[in-house]
Amino acid sequence: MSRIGIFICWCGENIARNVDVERAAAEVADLPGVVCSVAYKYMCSDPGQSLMRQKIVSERLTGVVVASCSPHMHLRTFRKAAAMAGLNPYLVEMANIREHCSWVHHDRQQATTKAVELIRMSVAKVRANAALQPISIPITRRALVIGGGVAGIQAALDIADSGREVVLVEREPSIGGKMAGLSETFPTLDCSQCILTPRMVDVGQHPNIRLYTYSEVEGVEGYVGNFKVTVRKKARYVDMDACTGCGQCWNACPSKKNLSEFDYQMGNRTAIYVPFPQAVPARPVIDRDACLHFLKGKCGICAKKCAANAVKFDDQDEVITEEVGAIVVATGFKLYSIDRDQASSKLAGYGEYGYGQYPDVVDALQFERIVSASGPTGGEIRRPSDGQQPKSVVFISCVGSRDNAKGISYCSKICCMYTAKHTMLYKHKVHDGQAHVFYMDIRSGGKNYDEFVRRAIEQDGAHYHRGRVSKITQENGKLIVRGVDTLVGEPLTIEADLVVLASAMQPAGGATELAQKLNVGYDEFGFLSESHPKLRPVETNAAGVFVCGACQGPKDIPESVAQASAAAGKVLVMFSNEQLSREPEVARINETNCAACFACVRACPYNAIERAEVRDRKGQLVKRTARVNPGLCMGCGTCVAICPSKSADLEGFTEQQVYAMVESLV
Amino acid sequence: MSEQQPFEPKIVAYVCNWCTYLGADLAGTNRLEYPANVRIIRLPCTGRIDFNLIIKAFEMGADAVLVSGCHPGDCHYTAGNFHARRRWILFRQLLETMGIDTRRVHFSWISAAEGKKFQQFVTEITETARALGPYQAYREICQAE
Amino acid sequence: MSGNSHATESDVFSEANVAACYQCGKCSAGCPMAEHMDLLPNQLVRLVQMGRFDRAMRAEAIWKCVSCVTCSTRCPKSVDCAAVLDLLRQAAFEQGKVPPSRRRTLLFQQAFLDNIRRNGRVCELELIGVFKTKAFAKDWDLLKLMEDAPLAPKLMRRRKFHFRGERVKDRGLVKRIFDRCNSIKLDLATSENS
Amino acid sequence: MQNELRQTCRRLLEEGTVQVVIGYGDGTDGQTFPTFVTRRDDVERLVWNERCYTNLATYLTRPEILALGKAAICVKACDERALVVLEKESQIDRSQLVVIGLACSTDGVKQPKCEACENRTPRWANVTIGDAAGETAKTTADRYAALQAFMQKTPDERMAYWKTELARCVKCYACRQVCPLCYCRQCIADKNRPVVISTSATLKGSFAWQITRAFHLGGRCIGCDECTRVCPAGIDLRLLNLSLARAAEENFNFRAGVDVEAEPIVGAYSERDREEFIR
Amino acid sequence: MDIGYYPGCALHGSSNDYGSSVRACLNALGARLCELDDWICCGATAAHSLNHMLALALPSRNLAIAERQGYEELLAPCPMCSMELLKARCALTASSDLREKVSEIVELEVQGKTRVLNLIQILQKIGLDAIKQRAVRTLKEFRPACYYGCLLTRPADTVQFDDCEQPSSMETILCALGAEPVQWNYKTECCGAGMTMADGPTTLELSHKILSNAVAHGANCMVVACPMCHVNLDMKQADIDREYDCRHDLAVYYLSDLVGLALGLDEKSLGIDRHFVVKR
Repeated sequence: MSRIGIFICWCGENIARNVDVERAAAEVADLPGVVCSVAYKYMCSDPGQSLMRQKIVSERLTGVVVASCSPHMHLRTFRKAAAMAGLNPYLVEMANIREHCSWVHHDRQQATTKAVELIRMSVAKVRANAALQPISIPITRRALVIGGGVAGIQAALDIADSGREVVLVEREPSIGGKMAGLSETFPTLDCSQCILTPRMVDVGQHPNIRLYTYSEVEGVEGYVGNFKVTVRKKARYVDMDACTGCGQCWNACPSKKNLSEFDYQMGNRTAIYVPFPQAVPARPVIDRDACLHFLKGKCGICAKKCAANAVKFDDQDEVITEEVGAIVVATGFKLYSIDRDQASSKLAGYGEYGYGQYPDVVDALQFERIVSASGPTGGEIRRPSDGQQPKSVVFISCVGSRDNAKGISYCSKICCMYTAKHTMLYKHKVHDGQAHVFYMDIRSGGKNYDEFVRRAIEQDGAHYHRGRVSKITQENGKLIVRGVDTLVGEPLTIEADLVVLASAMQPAGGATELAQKLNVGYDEFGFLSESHPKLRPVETNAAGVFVCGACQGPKDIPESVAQASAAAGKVLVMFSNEQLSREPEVARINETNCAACFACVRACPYNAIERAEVRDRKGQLVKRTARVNPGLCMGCGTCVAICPSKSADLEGFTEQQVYAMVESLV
Repeated sequence: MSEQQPFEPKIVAYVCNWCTYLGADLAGTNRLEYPANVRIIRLPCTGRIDFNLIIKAFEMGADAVLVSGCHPGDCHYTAGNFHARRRWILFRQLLETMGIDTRRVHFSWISAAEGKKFQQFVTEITETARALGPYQAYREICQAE
Repeated sequence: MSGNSHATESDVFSEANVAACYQCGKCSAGCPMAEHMDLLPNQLVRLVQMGRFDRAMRAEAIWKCVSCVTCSTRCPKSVDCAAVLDLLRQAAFEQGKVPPSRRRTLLFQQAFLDNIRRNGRVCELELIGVFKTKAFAKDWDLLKLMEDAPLAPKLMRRRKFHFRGERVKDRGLVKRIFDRCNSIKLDLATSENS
Repeated sequence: MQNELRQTCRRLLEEGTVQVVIGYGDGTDGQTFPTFVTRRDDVERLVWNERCYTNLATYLTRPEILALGKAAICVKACDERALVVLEKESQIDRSQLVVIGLACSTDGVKQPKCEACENRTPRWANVTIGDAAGETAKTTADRYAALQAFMQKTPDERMAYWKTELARCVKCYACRQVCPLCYCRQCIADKNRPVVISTSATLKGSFAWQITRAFHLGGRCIGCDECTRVCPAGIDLRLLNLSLARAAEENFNFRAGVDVEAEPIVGAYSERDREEFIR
Repeated sequence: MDIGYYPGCALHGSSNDYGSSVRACLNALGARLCELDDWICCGATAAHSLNHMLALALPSRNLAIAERQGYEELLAPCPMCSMELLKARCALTASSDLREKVSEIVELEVQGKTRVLNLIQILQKIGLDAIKQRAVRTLKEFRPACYYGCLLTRPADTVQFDDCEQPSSMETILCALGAEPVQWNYKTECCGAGMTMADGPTTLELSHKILSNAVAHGANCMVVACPMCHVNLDMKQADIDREYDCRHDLAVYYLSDLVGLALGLDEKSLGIDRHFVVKR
């Protein structure tokens, strides 16, 4: 039999002015199960709370209703107070007789009547409340970081520096990502490799970081605090431990004419290679498709040259399982290509720019390599087709970006800045050259950003033309760029030696597949979705999975790094406790009654419901059922509404509680 | 109810915890007055609100029912309101076919910032319900042997 | 909004997606006639966007357009610029706002339609005759009038010259089609700030 | 054709492909009744004629049938749609089921639902017996003609109609029993903590029950009309089913069980679902 | 194969060489062209410039005739005609209101069901293999610049043919017959056809650019599939030469001319003798 205490708050005059609290207290005193009903000036004050605690003990209360303000204001307060008096906090309910009653109804008679009804409803509910215990989930305090670009490096180092272990998985043979291939960076024009490579070395040497390069995340199981991740380490054909990175092998490799991925196909590398000199780990990898040993069955010069005996032609892929409690996704971006063939049917290429058939039309990352001191031209600006120094270079903004007809409506955000940088770097190296930029808007918000663009225009003399380019053709070794200057209102044709396209930023290949494995949402373009655009910018809707860098949306280096540190911070907040404590107001399934139609599985926004099998002691399948993972459930109750047999129910808002409230209405 | 008193409709509102409930709180904080006929039942999300609850409210003598939650895209649980919306589309059709008075079943999106909208909407549906009078048809159903 | 400025949903231009234009100028960049235009295609779309139809209608440019549809084809926002110019031409024609300098273009198109209206098909000789007379005879521009005359024997030699063109059987029908279409006028809000 | 059916079933049983055939047998009063053949010699009991109107799919989820082992089931094109829904709802494993399609000729089964029949050849069957009369394209209007006619009434008239009709409901739950898609282990109507649907056979309970039954079939009902056929009170439950089927088709372009590939609309949503009725 | 045939005014007028060429070539490939009864002009640029509804109604009338005569497919070798027909077809299929309105205007029920094909599409339908099989000679002495002009591929949504920026369907056919088409830049630039009469100088300028680019890229002839392009590049070539003081001397063939030659047809039956620029 319930013993319920009702505590009605005056809230000074706030409630008492329009609600006759004493009369209300008297009217609800006779409700079934109610053993005490009192009104007090300020229930939330110390004396108010101690009054409640006293009554809980003296009246041996099994349930409490506080009729006062909004539960968003003080439910937690009163539950805490009840807990101090030994009553399970989830046996406390509130009736909102202030915001929903005294403040909005000025007729004292009506307001009092309504207040009584609201209290009656809460009493009806609390009679059906159950004592709940907070859910605690043990957590593995290790993190997985996916992607070893600048964002992943930053996140990994921040977490590792705090003393937690980090598993860093990178798809390429070296960490460093796109930033390792950049020349100088805006708005300071400091050398990209100079600032990045020390961080890469830190990662490689950090005692708390386990680095898997040339590896991919294959599967993710489990849930927040308790992920099991399988990582495929692709066969490298080089024993990482034995190899010293001396370089004898790649210097001797006879297969030299393989297009370098790091130089975006503008330079060559050997079949056994490190992608670039500062690679971390500084260990080579063998490209099976280029290696004469694999192609023709003979050669093996690298193995003969290797003093450490580190070349292993019989190397196999290795699958490793790692247990982690949190995952940071930092898979970065790739550039949209203007080719005829596109990865997705939603995208179209630029036939009007020749679908990329002119060798002297390059994209921005290629131009970075052309300018870079470590690039295929040693930092001299020469064009791909004939190695000539281009005297006229046209830079085109918004290629793919903001172009709905090609399938991308968003702004890639960084192109305005790096295009300005490109014109500067070009002018600094080719003094008699002319840089032209076709742009639609110059978006240079950021500290020292607009000043930087103005410098490109005012000091380095880049010609900025406001307008899009309609067509590029090639004639007599010149690229004919047909554009417009809408500010003058005239079409404008420029004969260029080199054209640089500021192609749109797209999520890196495989990002959506990874997102599916992680149950992280993504938008129509494949950028991963954060949990809340303002308040939860690095969390995702998959608990324990965080995002940072360009996989979440176009962003530049400073933003990527900031977001990475934010993600690391969120991981560390989680790791600051040994257990994860969660509100117990989650869904549960009556597995006996569940008919296993799994509508709830489809509907659950958190993928918190799984298909489970009930087996008897002999392992025989008794029945199938839906099952809630309380570690993932956020307590929305969508499953309850969708379940035809009401085998799903939601603690704190059970069918019984809610029906009791409705039935209490007279 | 005595004959002299004007008819006061009974209105049950099922609202989500994160938007409409807070919108009603805001109406209170801003002291926006509205008729005292509505009884709010707080649920975590419109996704939790089953059609049976609407029927139950009518069985308990409600003259109108309001179901309200977060605007699309604002759901605290990402998609609960989308699921709810899809159910309401179907459920409304069933109400039409049954001849249940759809002027007495209201759906709305009211955000935590829309205290004014809450006040106005509740006032409006209360006046509609007043004008329609008691939901005699459903009361007859409930009283029939 | 006070009805007289920006293009709205109900506009005849809305189907051409005019509201989406963000003035990148790609239409003008690719236009083969841009160098000869007083207003560029993107400027015309802008005027329409602003509801300044009168200014747009009086542009010479709309009569320079060769209807190659390159503008619409390459538009990143799928604005049908070619259709916008079609509508401007029709409106200018209906409202008598064709600039005198482009009178000849209009005359040709009118002559073309008159020709079809009479015959159902184009009768080339008649078309050229009517057009040249209307366009040049008034100014006694005999040079222009007879410009293409030397072609006649060449065409004749190639059996490409027909004194009498073809005509359809049901010419009454063609006239009725024309009359019905002519009764439907473009409904632009022409009120302008100027 | 009946012979071909029996031969097929005999072979399935002989070869051990299935342990039970769910089919039609001849009854005494000119009716057919569901027959469960487990021995090959009993296949002679199977019939296929114009009286085979029941939808046997309803037996596929019954524990006592499941206990008999792997099953073959006879379905007409209309019944077959239930299999599609059941498969989407994880109630059957299509790979563990042999579907014997029965193609209807025009002079085949004659039921009210046959008026709206569009497709007489099962599409999802392992074997199909007989030649179908071909397809009859139907428009949306054809499909929902009965509903359309009913909706001509005013809301008050509709309410009055259901009050009269449902007053006859005795809560026998034959509609639930016969429905191939009512397979819950415990029906919400039998739930007592809390009581969602009043259990007594009063008008209040009947309204709540029929609203619930119809809504639970929303986007799922395949229109076999078995509920209407078996209702001892002769209530035209079809109208309720049609109203939700039409809502599903109009709003979500979805017809339950028609497209094997289409994902269910229950438990799904689109950000573009209409909401003009939401304030 | 019987195909509904809409020649359009040009092919019955000064571009009758194209008409002959299309007929001869397709007949040789076993296709029979069945001309629509009492077809009317599509309205061309004049109609869509001056009267939106007329620009829909005129082609719709022809579509209606095709429907009445039961043609599922209709060949319109003139890209202007086929584009106008397709534009009407798109508009008609998109709106039942418009279908009703236009049916009333043209006094014949029209649905917009008939598929409209250009010359290249018909050849594609016949199939490269079938054409190659019937070919009796190679075209290897031809290094054509294939010129598509505007309306074969534009508006892209309406005509839905080939790649509107880098088309290659003519090249594919001609390569199969041994010709060696050149890569060049002006495949889809406009020749100014709509302005030939009204604004002669403009047309000459645009056409001159096209011819020059073709020559610069090593073409020894041009191939078109449009009567208006042919007029501007062939008939007007002498004027261009005079205006720009040059000598292009570039023969301009219809696609059907070259295919016809490969099939062994003579120049006369293809109407090549009626061209202005004739290469010996």
